[in-house]
Amino acid sequence: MNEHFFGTPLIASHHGAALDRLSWLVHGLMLILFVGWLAYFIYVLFRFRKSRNPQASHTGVQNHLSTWVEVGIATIEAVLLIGFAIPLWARAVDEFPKEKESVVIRVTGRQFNWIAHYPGADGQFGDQDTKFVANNNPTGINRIGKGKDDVVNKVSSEIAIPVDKDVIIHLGSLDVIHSFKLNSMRVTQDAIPGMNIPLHFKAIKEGKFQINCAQLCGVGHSSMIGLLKVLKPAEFDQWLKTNAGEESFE
Amino acid sequence: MQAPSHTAEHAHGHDAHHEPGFLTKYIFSSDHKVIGIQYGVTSLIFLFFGFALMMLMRWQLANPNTAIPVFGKMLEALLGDVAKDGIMSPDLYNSFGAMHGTIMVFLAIVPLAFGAFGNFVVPLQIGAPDMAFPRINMVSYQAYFLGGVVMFISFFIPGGAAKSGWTSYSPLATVADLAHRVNGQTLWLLGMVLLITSSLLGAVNFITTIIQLRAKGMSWMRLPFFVWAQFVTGFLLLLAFPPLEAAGIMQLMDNLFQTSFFLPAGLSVSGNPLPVSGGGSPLLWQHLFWFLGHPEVYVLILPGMGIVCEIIACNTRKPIWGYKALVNSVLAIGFISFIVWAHHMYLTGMGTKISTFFQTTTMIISIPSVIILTALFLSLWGGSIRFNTPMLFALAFLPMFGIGGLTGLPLGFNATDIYLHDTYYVIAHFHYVVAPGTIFALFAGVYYWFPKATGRHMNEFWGKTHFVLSLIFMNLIFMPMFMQGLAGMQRRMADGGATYSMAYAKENNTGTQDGLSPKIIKMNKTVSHAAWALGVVQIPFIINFFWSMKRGRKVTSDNPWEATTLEWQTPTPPPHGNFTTTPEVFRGPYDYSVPGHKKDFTPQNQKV
Amino acid sequence: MEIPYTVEARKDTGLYNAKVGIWLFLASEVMLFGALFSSYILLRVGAASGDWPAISLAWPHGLLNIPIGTFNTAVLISSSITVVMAWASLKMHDFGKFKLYMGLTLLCALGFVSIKTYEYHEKFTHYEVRLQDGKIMTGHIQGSPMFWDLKTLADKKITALDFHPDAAKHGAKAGEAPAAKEHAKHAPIPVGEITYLSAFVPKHHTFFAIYFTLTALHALHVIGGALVMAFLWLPGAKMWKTDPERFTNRVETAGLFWHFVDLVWIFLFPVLYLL
Amino acid sequence: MSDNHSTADLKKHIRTYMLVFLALLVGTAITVGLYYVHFESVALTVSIALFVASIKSFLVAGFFMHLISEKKAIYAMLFTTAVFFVSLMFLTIWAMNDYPVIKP
Ligand code: HEA
Ligand code: HEA
Ligand code: CUA
Ligand SMILES: [Cu+2]
Repeated sequence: MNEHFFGTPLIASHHGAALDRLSWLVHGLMLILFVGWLAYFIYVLFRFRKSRNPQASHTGVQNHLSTWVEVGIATIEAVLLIGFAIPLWARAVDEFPKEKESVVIRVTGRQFNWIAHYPGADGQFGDQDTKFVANNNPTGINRIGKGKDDVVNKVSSEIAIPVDKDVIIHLGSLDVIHSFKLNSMRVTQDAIPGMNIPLHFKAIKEGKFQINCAQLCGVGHSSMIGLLKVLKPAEFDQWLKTNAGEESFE
Repeated sequence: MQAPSHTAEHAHGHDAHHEPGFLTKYIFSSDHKVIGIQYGVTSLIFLFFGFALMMLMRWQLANPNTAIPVFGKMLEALLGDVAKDGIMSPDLYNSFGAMHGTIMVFLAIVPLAFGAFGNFVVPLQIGAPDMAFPRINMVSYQAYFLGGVVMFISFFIPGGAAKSGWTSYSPLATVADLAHRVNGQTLWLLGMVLLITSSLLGAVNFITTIIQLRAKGMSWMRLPFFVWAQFVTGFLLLLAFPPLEAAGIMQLMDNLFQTSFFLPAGLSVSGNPLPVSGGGSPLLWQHLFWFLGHPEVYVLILPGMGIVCEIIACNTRKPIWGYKALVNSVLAIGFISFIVWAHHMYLTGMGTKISTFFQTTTMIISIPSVIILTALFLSLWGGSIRFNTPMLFALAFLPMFGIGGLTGLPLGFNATDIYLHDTYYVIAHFHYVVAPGTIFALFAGVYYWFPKATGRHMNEFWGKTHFVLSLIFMNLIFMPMFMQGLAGMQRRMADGGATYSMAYAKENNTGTQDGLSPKIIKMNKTVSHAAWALGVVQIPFIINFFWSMKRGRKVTSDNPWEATTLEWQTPTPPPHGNFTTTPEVFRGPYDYSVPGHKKDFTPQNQKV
Repeated sequence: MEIPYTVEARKDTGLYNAKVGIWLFLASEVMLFGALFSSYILLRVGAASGDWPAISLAWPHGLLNIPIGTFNTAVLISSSITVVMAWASLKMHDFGKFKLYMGLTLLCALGFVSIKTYEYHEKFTHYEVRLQDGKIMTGHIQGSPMFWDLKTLADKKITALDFHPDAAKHGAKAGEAPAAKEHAKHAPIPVGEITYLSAFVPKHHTFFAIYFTLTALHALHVIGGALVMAFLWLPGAKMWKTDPERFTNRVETAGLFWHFVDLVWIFLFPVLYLL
Repeated sequence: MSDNHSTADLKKHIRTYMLVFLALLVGTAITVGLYYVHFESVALTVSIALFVASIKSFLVAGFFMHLISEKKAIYAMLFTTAVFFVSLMFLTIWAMNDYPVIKP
């Protein structure tokens, strides 16, 4: 059996396997229920058809087996909920790694690409203000002071991260709601204008992965594809260097 | 308010020689049966229209950016540049997608399930002469019709129909068409206000009717389950719709008067700052929408369950198993459905506490559904099952709803929803519930009550053909979507996922490792073929429907299915005022095969 | 068969049809206004902190005319008592009194709507101006025109705006608002210096957006209710002769709606005017 | 309205109505008065204002709308509505205030 769930793409993040395990469990439960009921169903349709059973019974089923089945379903659901779903969510979505020990990126969605903003060598993000917004500076980074060495991706929608290191992304949007979805990382988070939502994950596989936009955002929604590069630490530093400089893509 | 009187008309509306003219009889009738049929025909037409939009979209999904044969040219002639050279532009795809959802939910299924069947059947089943407020009933239909007209017109105005999904999330809904001040979204909102008004009037009417007009002896626990389902549905509409109306009004203000209820400050659309004051919240819209949205999905399913329940009881010739449990479950669903809405919003940035709350309630609400399905399944045991067309559709409802319902569970667990959210898995989940689920239940209802409404049967052979082929193609459409969803195919993709495919990665040298495989992309074609085939196999139904009205086999008795509920104890078709003598009820709704009785059914109004 | 319980109450529910209907309708109205009310609270809580208009996202306090609002509340409450009295008069078979009280109710309704119109007009002629040097003022334009903005100035080819700044914000402590210090100094402002001009219209600020939305929706309810009562007062009153019980029920039902409208205002007034 | 009020009964009712009317006016006066008093704590002002408004609304619903003497059916309905309204308001507020945060 594959470690990732039926048909899903490879798992490239730390928490991905746990998530797919839950998927296996839930679908297992569903399958058992469905097959059980279906077998019963077909049997009953056959057994109690009119030509075979011309006189119906007024009372029907007398035992309370079904109650036990129902209680059973409820119990299993409770176990999956308390044992798996809630802790998994807490871990994958809420419990953040230390910012100091992670790569922190500001990712901003807009129609129809992603802007990635790295703090640069000083490890600090420059201030942002609408008054600095310009064609080559769509998120309005103040290039004086802390923002001097900040790095912004030069190739549209291309984001790089190092492998085996916690990544924290602060997600925002300039215009409408987008959704930042990394299938192989099992990460999805809506990018909502006016909000700044943090998300985190740890890539465990190197390579190139897709960034999908998973929220209808206008005419270009279906082609708002991005590229996530998971690089060796040295390559990552190199990538930052090549992307340093004032101008971003466009 | 019901200031103008309906009573004046009623005071002398029953004189035998007072025959109403054509207009008052068929167009401006206040008779619940006529209104029911008006609702039925209108909503069936919308159902077909909504399906037609999807059949066109399925071309685009199967063959992205190629001209649609035959219809492409027509689209271009009708709609202009959005269908240039017969190719569906992404804009048009988005419009059609949003309108497919809207039309199916608000103009087809709800009016058919609640408006049509509710209107026609409920007063008959509870032994009432009509709805409590016949005039309001008429206005309710008219508001619905008007809402439909507004929605329909919106396709043809500059800029085209609404294109922000049936969910109309702000800010997209506000900024999607800035070029036109009155645009598709504006008409969508106006249409929605009309539809909501219609639903509210309908709900008030239904609930009042069920509370007040039950015949003598028709106690709450003797109501047919269908009536219970409609009763709860009424409450869902009554209390869940107003928040959407409020949200609609606010979005209308945003669109027309540049307010910013749902817009934060500092937005810039394609590089230009949006001149609004800001201070609003996009999430507020989502909360208000889904506060309606989730109860709404139970509005889509409960009447269907009610219909299925009636038909199963009648065609197994035995009482429904666990009537009390059914009633309690449907009430529980009604209550809990108001506190699960945010499971549609897990990924908008929710903390552990709140998402735990909502996924817990979501799991809890699945239990009454399981109970209902179990009860229906167990009802089959010991029956003498007659496989006529209504019964076939009703039976198929069970496993189809089962699949749809069960796949709701992985969506309901917030952790698994991280991956599944907004993929075709969601599309498959809810279509299993509403298409082979509710639509089948509604087909069953049409075949079942057709003889009561028209005095003629529909053709059995063509009915069964319709059933078998619909069942096959429905599954061929929606089963592959689960696989596509699991493979990571996003919904609302105007190119059917082509940009996310491996082919794309290769062409553009991005070399990503998680593109959609050719197998998954090819499924689009399979699904589309199945969808068009499903369209074709509706032809027997449409012909059967109209042909049988005039030519179908005449019923030989008022109770052709030998059922127990009151609607079958009236003349066929029932006259104005429904019952010739005031009915009195002596027993529960499903007294089939009572030991010691001469016949295998004992109508509710039969004393012994 | 006749529809039963149109006039007399059903035994087990103790209600006649219209009463069930109106209460259900009111329940849905609770959800409608409730949703708007919740929105108000959410937007209010989410608003930036600071002084309006200096931080234009902050919540403006006390911009509405409290004495007038208080008076209007009293008017609406009075109409509630007159409408019960109208119903009670019918119960006591005093048709003349009914006419009187119903007339008074309608008068109150008319008064309420007129006062509301006046308040609206007051807002539509009240402006915020922002100048190039960052100064922000509120006040009136000479001649009190409505709905002006920068485009109007351009269209009208106005070069200097005859602007009367407010002395101080209503009810605010002195020195709180930037405009407060700007003591009614009145000199035409060159249009070139103006960067922003807007009347207190819905789009000006989320507060006005929700204020106008809520009160307009409420006013529509007032007008709707008043129309129904006007019908019952004049042409509909004929029914008293033919079917007094049904007529009394109608007055009661209309009254229930009217009280609800009053009730909504009881919440709207403090929330919009005072908090 | 099933119960036949006698005229004497009604007279009594009318006295109640008048008292309620006065109470409403007093309530309004209190709320407005509070505004001019200006408490330090905003929460206190808000609470008092909403508390007074609630009392007023109970008076209107209870007496003018005769809820006090109404039948159970209406109570059930209104109670349900109230529950849903409260859940709409508080769950939404809760949802908007529970989001992932990075603890330093
Ligand atoms: C009628 C419509 C309907 C119904 C009944 C349901 C029922 C359920 N739905 Fe679904 N849902 C929708 C319509 C519906 N849904 C729609 C339209 C959307 C998408 C909206 C959009 O985004 O556009 C959606 C989306 C949706 C989501 C959001 C997904 C996302 O966007 O990420 C979630 C998440 O929790 C969810 C969960 C559930 C659950 C737990 C149920 C439960 O109530 C299900 C309970 C039922 C069962 C558990 C089945 C019991 C049966 C058996 C045990 C027997 C089985 C076997 C045989 C019969 C053989 N649904
Ligand atoms: C009740 C709701 C409902 C119903 C019944 C359907 C029915 C169908 N839907 Fe749809 N659908 C939605 C609600 C519904 N849908 C919603 C809400 C969305 C999301 C929109 C969004 O993203 O915003 C969606 C999206 C959606 C998509 C995804 C689009 C995308 O994300 O890009 C697809 C793709 O295939 C699809 C397909 C279908 C198909 C093939 C059917 C078929 O099952 C249709 C079957 C129809 C019939 C069989 C018609 C029978 C009627 C007659 C024959 C008429 C007879 C007339 C007379 C007798 C007068 N739907
Ligand atoms: Cu961005 Cu979809
Ligand atoms: Cu839901």
